[in-house]
Amino acid sequence: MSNKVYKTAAAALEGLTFDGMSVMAGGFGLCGIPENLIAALRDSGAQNITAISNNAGVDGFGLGLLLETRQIKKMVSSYVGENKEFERQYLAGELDLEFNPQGTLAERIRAGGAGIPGFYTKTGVGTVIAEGKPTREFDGESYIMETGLTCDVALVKAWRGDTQGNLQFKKTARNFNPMMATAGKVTVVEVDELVEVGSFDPNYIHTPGIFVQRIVEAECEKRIEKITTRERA
Amino acid sequence: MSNKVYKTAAAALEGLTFDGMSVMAGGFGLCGIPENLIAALRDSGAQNITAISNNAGVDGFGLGLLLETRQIKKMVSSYVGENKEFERQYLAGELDLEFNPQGTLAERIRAGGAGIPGFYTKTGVGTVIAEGKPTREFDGESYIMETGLTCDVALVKAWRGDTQGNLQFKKTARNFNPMMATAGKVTVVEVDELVEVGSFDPNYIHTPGIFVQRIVEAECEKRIEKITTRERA
Amino acid sequence: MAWSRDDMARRAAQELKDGFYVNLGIGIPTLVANHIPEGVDVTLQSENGMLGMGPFPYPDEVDADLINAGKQTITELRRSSYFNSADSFAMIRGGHIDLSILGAMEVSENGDIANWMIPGKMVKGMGGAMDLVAGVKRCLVTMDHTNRAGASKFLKSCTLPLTGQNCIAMVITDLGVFEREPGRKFRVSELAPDVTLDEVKAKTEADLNWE
Amino acid sequence: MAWSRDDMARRAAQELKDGFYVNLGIGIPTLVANHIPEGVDVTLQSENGMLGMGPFPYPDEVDADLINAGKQTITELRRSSYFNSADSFAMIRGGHIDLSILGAMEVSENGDIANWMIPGKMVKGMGGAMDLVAGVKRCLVTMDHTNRAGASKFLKSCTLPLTGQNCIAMVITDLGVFEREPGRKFRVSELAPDVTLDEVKAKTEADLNWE
Repeated sequence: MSNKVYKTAAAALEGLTFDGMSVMAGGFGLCGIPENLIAALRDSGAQNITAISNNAGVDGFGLGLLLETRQIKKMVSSYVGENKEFERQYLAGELDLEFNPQGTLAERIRAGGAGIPGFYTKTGVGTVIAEGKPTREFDGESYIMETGLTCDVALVKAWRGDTQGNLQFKKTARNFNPMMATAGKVTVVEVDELVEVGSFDPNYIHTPGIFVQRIVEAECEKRIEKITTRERA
Repeated sequence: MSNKVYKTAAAALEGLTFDGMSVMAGGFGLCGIPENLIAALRDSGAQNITAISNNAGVDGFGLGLLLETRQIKKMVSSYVGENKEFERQYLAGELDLEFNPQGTLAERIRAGGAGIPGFYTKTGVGTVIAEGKPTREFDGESYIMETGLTCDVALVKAWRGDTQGNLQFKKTARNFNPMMATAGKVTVVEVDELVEVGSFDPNYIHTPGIFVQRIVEAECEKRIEKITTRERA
Repeated sequence: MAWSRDDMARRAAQELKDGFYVNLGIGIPTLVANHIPEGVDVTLQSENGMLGMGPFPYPDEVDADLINAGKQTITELRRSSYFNSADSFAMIRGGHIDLSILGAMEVSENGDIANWMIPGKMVKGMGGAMDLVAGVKRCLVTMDHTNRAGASKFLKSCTLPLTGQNCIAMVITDLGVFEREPGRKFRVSELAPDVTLDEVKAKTEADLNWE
Repeated sequence: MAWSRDDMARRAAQELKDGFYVNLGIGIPTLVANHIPEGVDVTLQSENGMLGMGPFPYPDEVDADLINAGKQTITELRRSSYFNSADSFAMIRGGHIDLSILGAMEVSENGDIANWMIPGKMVKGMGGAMDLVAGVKRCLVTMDHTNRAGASKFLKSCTLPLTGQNCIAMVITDLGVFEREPGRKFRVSELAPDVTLDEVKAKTEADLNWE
């Protein structure tokens, strides 16, 4: 029987990394990012990476790790405001940056995984985002065409996964992870908890195992960007 | 506080039905169809309905009810093989029929609900399905454009729903229901079981209540088309 | 007396109707949640994948896996549901959110909005703002009427790169409330206490319907 | 001696590899599930929204909410998962299914397939067949080599409306196995017992690589 389970994040990436590769990394801010796989990707030494991720981590954490070592050549993101090293490299022209509206980015990734090479959206019509993109009218309104996105390796963070690769995500740590799982030529997942097949109710599996080629259980720091609380009355 | 809960299927459709309306009805074969809402739609007397549904029910059940009374003017479906009255009306030219590949139909409905007026797919390239549709090349391969679908009223069958309209579906009775819930100008849902808000784990809600305007608890016959069993050893 | 940030949020909150699904931007819009009128039940969407956003957690409830689109820790409610980012923006793009309240750097007289980029400064990205203004049924801006230099932010046409075109239905500033029907000019529908129409005219570059 | 339906299914089952995700059509393809080689673990997809299709239920297990794409009652396995139809065809269209085994009315020498419509007869619809042949990584047909009138079903070009173009990589008939590389002609890779190449030639309209 084929085996999807790997012992370490490094082992889970073995043979998959190369210079010039494209990578997707799940997460919104620092919530639901594949921390251990990102660190393992850094340690792989792969250069000139195109990284597709909603954000770029913070200095020294998340994708910030790969920026520090200058392994990223290009980012495709919707918001990158929390990272000084990013800003420095970008302003110095050392880093390429493609902004996508967040919903367009999410849909492009879903489309890529779903075999849809292009779709039309109102988002960005009349803005710089529309520049150079094909447009089409539907019912008298103008829409722009966006393309599907896939990648060489998708790095995904899930809450629980079984040995067949079936996944469940926790709360808002779901975010971009499920779509990215569908859009990788190879999808590698790190989970808080690896469980036996049959542990999940099949009605409530967020990502079916078909999308997952490799899975590893790994402990996460789960850093929080902005702790906001209220006082008990 | 606004109230989404209705006492009967007839009440849940009140004020929504009209001649020439477009309707989506969930289900695959007879599995997961909104039986009570379909019966209530028949009783409403609305004529010249365009019905978007993967199948057309069977004689005297499901959408077959509306075919018997000739309330349907046009069907948009992927497979209609199980219905003699359908066949009779179609061959007599009394009924309009648009075939969509099943995956294209599912995606068109999702797209309609997601504000995507058009998308490209390989499905149907070089077949009659492609006739008259715009095409576009991506990476040297030809794709056809399909459009998003919405409707006046979406009739949805769920397993359990809460009073806010959050829904869970059961096993393969999920099928087209979740996408249709997003594609109705008004979405009306019948559930086996209506529960209080807070009964669901928010991680495992299939359809968030935002898509549901009306909900009714109703008993279903749940007819089975083909009972296939094995013998105990 | 011009309105305070809280006054503006309170006024914006009056646009919430019972049963609404609402997305609130960062800044003044966030304050709107504190002023929801009694008897009005709204559900807040967070575009990172949640409906039914609850208040900030007590210190012992903080969960790294539960944040809002501003990356702040939050809580869930009994009605809450979680979904992925594609589904979240399907909800937004598909017109299922009733109202979005956003901040803005500029609004133009034809309802354009600019709120994501100042050329020459470091660009942080538009996040979900372009999707919100393109998809949400009704978009409302809360902003100061003028910038720190005293120049109008309510312009004939935006000077900054747009977030969206012809998408803002109402502007609430410290000076008043400005509304428009699709295809029509904004008109002054309310003034802050002791603010005169002349003051507004003097501080507004946009060509409004002053009737 | 030409192959029986079960022989064809058994031969088709040899194309299953360990770890494969597979979609089986109606008819002979359904029989393939009975012949999965030992040590080969495959997961069956049902396009109405299920991965990990189990066998028919015992009579007391029948569940109206659990059917396959042929509308037959089935069961779930420990590995099973359910999803909606859009996600199911995203899986198919996106190339995530390793192998699809389909029946056919006609296959052409360039890998076209026709299996959904006979003009003049009542048309039932293509269901998911067009999506499967367009999206699945490798599509394999099992069919009788000739129709009841003895005419070849393996043609120079299909006479019936197509289900898909240039998408069939292997054809298994009662006479043998025919394989092709992308852009190449089909070649005979196996003959049923006692079937001669001459017999196949006589019963095949398509121009194959007979080497």
